[in-house]
Amino acid sequence: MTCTVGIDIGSGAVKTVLFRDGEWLSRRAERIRRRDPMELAKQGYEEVLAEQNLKPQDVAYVATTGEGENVKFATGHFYSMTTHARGGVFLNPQARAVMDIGALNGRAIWIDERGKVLAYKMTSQCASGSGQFLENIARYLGVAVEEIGPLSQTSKNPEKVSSICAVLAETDVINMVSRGIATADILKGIHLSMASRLAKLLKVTGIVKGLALLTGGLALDEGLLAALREELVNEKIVGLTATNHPDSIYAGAIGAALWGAFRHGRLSELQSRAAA
Amino acid sequence: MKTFIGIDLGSTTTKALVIDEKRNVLGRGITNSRSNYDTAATIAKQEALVSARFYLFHNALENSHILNGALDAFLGQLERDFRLEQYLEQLADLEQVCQRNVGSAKFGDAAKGVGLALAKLFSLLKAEAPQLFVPGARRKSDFFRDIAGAQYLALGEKVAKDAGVRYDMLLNVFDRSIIEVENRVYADSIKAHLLAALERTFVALPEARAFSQRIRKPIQSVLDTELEETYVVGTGYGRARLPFSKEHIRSEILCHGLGAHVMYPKTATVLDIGGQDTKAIQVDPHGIVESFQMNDRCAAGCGRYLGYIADEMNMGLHELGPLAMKATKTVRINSTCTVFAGAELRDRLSLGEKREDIMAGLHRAIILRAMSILARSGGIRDQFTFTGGVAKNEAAVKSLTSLVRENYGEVTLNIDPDSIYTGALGAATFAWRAVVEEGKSAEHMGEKVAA
Amino acid sequence: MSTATAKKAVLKEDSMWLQKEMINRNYHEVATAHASGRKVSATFVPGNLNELLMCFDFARRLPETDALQNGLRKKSGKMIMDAERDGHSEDVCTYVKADLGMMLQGDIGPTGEPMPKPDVLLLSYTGCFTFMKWFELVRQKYDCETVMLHVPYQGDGRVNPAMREYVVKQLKDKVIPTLERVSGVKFDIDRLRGYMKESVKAEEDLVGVLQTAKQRPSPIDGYFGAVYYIGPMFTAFRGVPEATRYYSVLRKEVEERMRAGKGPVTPDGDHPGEKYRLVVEGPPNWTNFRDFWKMFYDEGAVVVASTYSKVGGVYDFGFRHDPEHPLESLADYCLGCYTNLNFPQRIDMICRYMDEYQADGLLINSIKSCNSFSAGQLLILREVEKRTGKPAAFIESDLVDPRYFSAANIKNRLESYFQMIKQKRGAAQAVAA
Amino acid sequence: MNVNQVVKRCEGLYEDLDFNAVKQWKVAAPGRKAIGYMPIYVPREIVHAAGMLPVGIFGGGDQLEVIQGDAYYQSYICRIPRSTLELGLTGRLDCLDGMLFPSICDVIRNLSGMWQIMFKGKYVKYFDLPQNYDDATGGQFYVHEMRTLRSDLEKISGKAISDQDLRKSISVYNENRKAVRELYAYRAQKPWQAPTSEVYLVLRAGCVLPPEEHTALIRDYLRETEKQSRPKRDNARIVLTGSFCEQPPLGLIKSIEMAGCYVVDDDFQLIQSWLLDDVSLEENPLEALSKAFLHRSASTASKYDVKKEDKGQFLLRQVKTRGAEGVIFAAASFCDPALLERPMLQEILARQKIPYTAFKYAENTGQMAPIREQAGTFADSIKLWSAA
Ligand SMILES: Nc1ncnc2c1ncn2[C@@H]1O[C@H](COP(=O)(O)OP(=O)(O)O)[C@@H](O)[C@H]1O
Ligand SMILES: Nc1ncnc2c1ncn2[C@@H]1O[C@H](COP(=O)(O)OP(=O)(O)O)[C@@H](O)[C@H]1O
Ligand code: SF4
Ligand code: SF4
Ligand code: SF4
Repeated sequence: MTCTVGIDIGSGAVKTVLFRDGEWLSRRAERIRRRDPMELAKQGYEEVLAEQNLKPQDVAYVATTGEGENVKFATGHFYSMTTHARGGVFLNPQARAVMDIGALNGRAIWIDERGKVLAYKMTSQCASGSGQFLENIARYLGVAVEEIGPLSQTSKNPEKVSSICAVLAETDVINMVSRGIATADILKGIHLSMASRLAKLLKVTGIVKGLALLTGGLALDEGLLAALREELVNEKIVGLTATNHPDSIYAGAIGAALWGAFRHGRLSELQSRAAA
Repeated sequence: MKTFIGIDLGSTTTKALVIDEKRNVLGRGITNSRSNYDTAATIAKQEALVSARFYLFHNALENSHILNGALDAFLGQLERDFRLEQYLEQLADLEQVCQRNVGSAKFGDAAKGVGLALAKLFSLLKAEAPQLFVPGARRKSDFFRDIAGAQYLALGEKVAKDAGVRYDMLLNVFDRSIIEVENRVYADSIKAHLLAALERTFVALPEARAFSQRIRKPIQSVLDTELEETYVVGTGYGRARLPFSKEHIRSEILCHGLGAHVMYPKTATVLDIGGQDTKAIQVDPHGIVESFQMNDRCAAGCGRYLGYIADEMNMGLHELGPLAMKATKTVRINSTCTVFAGAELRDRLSLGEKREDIMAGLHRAIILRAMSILARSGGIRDQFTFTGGVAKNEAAVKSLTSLVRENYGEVTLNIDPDSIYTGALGAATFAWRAVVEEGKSAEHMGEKVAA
Repeated sequence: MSTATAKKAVLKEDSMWLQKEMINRNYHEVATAHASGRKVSATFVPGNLNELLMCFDFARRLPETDALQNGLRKKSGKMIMDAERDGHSEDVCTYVKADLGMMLQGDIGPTGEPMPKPDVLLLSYTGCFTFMKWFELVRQKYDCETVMLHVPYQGDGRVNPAMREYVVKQLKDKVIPTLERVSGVKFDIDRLRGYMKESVKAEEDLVGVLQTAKQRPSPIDGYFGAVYYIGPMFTAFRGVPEATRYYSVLRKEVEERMRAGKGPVTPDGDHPGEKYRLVVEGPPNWTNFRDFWKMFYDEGAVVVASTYSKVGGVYDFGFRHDPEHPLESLADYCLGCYTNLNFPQRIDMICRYMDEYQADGLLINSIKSCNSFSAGQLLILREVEKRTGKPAAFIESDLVDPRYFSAANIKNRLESYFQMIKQKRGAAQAVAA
Repeated sequence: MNVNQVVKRCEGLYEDLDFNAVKQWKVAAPGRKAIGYMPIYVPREIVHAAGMLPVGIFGGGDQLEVIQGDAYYQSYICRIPRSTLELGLTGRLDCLDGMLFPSICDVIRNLSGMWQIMFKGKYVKYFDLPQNYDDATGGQFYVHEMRTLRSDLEKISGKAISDQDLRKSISVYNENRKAVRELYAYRAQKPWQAPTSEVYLVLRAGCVLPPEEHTALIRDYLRETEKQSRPKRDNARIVLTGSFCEQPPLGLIKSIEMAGCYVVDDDFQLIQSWLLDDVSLEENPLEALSKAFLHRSASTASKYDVKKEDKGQFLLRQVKTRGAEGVIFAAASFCDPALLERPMLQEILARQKIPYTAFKYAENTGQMAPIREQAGTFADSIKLWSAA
């Protein structure tokens, strides 16, 4: 019996999961909201253990991912694209691409059926297509995070945000409001610009067909998913179908826990070989 | 009486400034820029006219020698009381809008609870309101959105918990409602508020009450004086959207150049750091712009950068400077990308740097960018005037001072406490010139602004 | 008077019509080249050896012009994005990406006809480093034969004999044999001489046209208008008799406007009156060309001289193709391209324009794509200001990437600039009075 | 000197933006002169033969606050020209008696003219490199360029440069290049013993030290590092390419290593390994230098590949001979040559099934998290899947 914990420390939230022999036992997700992520990680770790009545020594491998390179109690660290890829195939074995949209960066990862990263592409410095930007705008427009998706889907005339810079894009949005553009159309416009960036990232990776799974905090935003589907059609990337999963936000943590188990296996194998 | 008004519609704040025929500054008004430019301009102008009334009160009362030594204290109290009156009216408005929005939000079963919590919250807010306006009180800013928002956040968490409703829902109702409220112009109630405030002041300052009749008279006569908006000139980032004809619009570069020149006639170089742009302007001894440079399409290193930082640290803008002043060293920050400012901050914190040292680095980074734009425009010449919202920030000023000295030696650095109004002052001066020097008369303005 | 106006309008239409016709015909020629047994060449505008290519009967493609035309037709944005999706960086020259994007979309030319794969890429490496990568990229994708003509840079502001010799030697040893082999046509130097004679005539007239802008008011716009005037000369037509005819018609037309004291013609009709005379450095923006131009004439600004109208050859200081020394003069032509000049030379040239054309100021349109033009333009700005005492201004856009054209931003700067010139002028008058 | 001391010394030289090493060299004997050069290549032998010190100028790194330099460049131009200008405008390059700007791209090319205007009175030369590799054509032109340089330097120093002088300098540099080759070979063999963050510094010392001293320094380093055994990590072996001009900050190199990569070959400061083998001492020295350049030099985006088939061969050889498992493309932002070259090279790697990844940097990049993440993912995927 091997228990492993995966902790994904993002810029928006800390996600923790507990696995036993490939079986997912516990989960925690906590928005950071200006708290210390390392504290939250520790807290999440303790909580998942407590939930299963486990003690730290029962855990074979604590794997971090995201910004968790310096977590003291971790056994090892995997980089986020590695973990999102693995988490992606766990959540949906059909997935051949994983798109992770976090608070600051977006990534498109092309994977094979085992969760191996074949190619990937990350957004560059400018951040107008990030989760945080969407969140800021939604606050400005007085829309709750959960409402963004449904509202965006009611839009008839989406108004695209052209600016590459999030700061200037904010002004664009303010101008739109003053021009009387409906909230739904603005949100949809932002979704479309985000989607077109993502579609572009996807295309650059080289993948042409299969299922593309959204992971990360924005995966559950149905409006974004819908926009992405539209963009894939617009861009004639017809071989790809975009989808999400209710547990998408945990993909990174899941991947970390699974890779932790894999490394644990390898390491004990090496150890026993050394002992022999 | 004739007045000349300049309105500077900035990306972050909208400023208005009123001068009289002798080019005395009568009043200044500021509000946060918002989605509705007309409203922003109207409110700023209204605020400037209110402040002009206070100026006139001051003159009238001074001439009457009633309050001799106590005049400033009296007017200070009057102004605070006036703000409180305004605040209470807006708060009442906000409550109404919030309650209405609870009805239309999809809160389902929770709606009733949210409504009750709101009622509780607003009764607390109202009770706390006078506290906000006692002498020396610290407020996050002077804009209703910020003051009310800060109070709402602070009190809301507990109210939500006690009432067993989700805090998120309360926040959501606020976000929805504030836009509507802040876009309302309470033009009609100004006189009433002033009179009501006067009553409050007499309560607060019993000594003054003795002369209440003699005080009321000059005040009433000021209130009866019509402030004729003889000519209005608009400028700033949003000027193209002001409902003014081309004749009434000047480029913000010219206005900042002229404004700085009016404040400090020996100005040769002007630096203006606003919310989304940084401008370096060279002016000749007559205040005429010789050359200028602005930041390019990237908004890195402008005032909004500090806004992101303040949000990230959950602090008010005016608290950033003092924090940075506590630094014992300056952490080197290379990127001034506004959006990644928060990430950069977290990065440094996780490396164990102290908050104040990072803050010092962030301020220096902004000023470094400004130094480049200055260099691009032809460098710094004596005298050098620093304007715009960021000039209020002492840490930015400190970095600037030392970098100027390192690179250009000793130059006189002018910073006016009202430097944020430089563009508006330039615009008002253009308005004055148009009438007094060029003999123009105002064209018909857009209705909303003229109203 | 009314007949004169009517006549002029017709004449104007003459030159416009002629040009449009020529350009469309060339696209058609290129499109049908392979069907009619002709080979196709591709080369760049600066340092284009059009007369030489004509000697081998090539149908001539110019990828830069394709990109430009696609920009004008608002098709380039999509092409650039396609190229970026194909792995190109956001940071690099968008002309290249527009071209590669067009190929990715099936190589349909700006006029809607499919463009054939070039049989040879003549890489005239003149004044722009990106050219080299551009053709390497095309070669890698389409396996075209490539021939490099390395034109050394005028690093110390002059052409020395070794440079000329190097270019001529490459022409003789590499370029001509390759073109002969690809086309199957034997090189005939007299044919080259013949084309060059045509070039000289057209060059003379073009210079005549551009220099009418020294008049007040200027009958032409030396930037927005000039980009049309230079079209044939800088592309597949230099040396073609048709082009010679075009330039003589154009010159008459312009000189007539000048005699009538008229200003330039704008897309909205006659120019509203010359208030500001500018010199412009840097290429224009193509995706929003009309809007961009409008920002100038709406404010009464006329561009009297520009460096961009010299990218395909600096003729106004006396250089002409020389039929007597054809290869040497091709070398001199390449070596003397505007972007092959060093910085002091570029600054001298602009200062000279400021003076000869009595300009009120210099405006730099800095192009994100083009390092060749843009890297260091801020020094040009400062030096010209210093030397002429005239104000200069700086705006930024891109050639064919619509994402980099921010109308509000540019308008803001232009307005400020014009108001500044006006204010300064007012002050100067006040002092004089 | 133990290895830490060697590295410390190099670090000191690297961080010294005031070029004190050059100043010290100059005052050590009267009349000494120093000539700066920019990437990618100039024949340092000629400068050396003139009795002068060739000084490599690779921008200002991440410690220089660029103020005035930024005044001359728009945001969409790479960083090296602005930091180089900053160095010049702040007087830090006053110790140089001249600057050479080799043909690398339009930015450096234009900078040569700007330098002429901004630093009047200093010797400035745009040094053209041939893109035609025939001895009789490009070679002849190149020899002429070198001859001009030679006579310019003779004028500055006031003494003639004989062929014998040149040969001597060629042999000094042959030895230096040999040492550099040893260093690269050693690192490829034992990357844990010679981390790239150190190798980089050792190489970089060659920018300001006389070649003889630099050669000795490299050998000191090799000898000393071998003595101190260091832990070997389970890292992926990669070739880093694209950084031939503007150099990445040291933090970036460290981040790549921290994220699980061993750099086994690179194109940093190409000039030091530009000529692939010894330059002949038999022939006319300028012709020998020309031949080495035309036929036996490294490949980079700034150089034309005559045939389609030539593209990428140099990189493939690097991968094969150094036993690399993948390639990281790290190019300076807005570097047209590197970024336009990249898709071509990637296509070739893909055909050979060599994994690669790519990112951009600036010499003052401060945020390493995205870099670590990409390099880390790349290393993860090589490591986790290498057995599979
Ligand atoms: N339920 C939700 N619906 C839409 N967006 C959400 C939701 N929950 C979180 N987010 C968004 O997801 C982002 C955080 O995503 P996450 O993948 O955790 O990012 P990171 O890994 O960078 O922390 C936040 O910026 C937030 O806007
Ligand atoms: N009280 C304050 N203390 C410090 N900084 C301030 C203060 N008020 C405003 N600022 C700064 O000024 C900026 C706005 O400047 P402003 O000149 O009003 O911009 P704009 O003209 O673009 O609207 C803000 O982004 C903020 O950084
Ligand atoms: S354009 Fe905006 S997002 Fe991009 S670097 Fe500048 S400030 Fe940051
Ligand atoms: S860099 Fe400039 S000259 Fe070169 S291809 Fe691009 S636009 Fe043309
Ligand atoms: S980094 Fe690239 S673009 Fe910049 S100077 Fe170097 S080679 Fe040229």
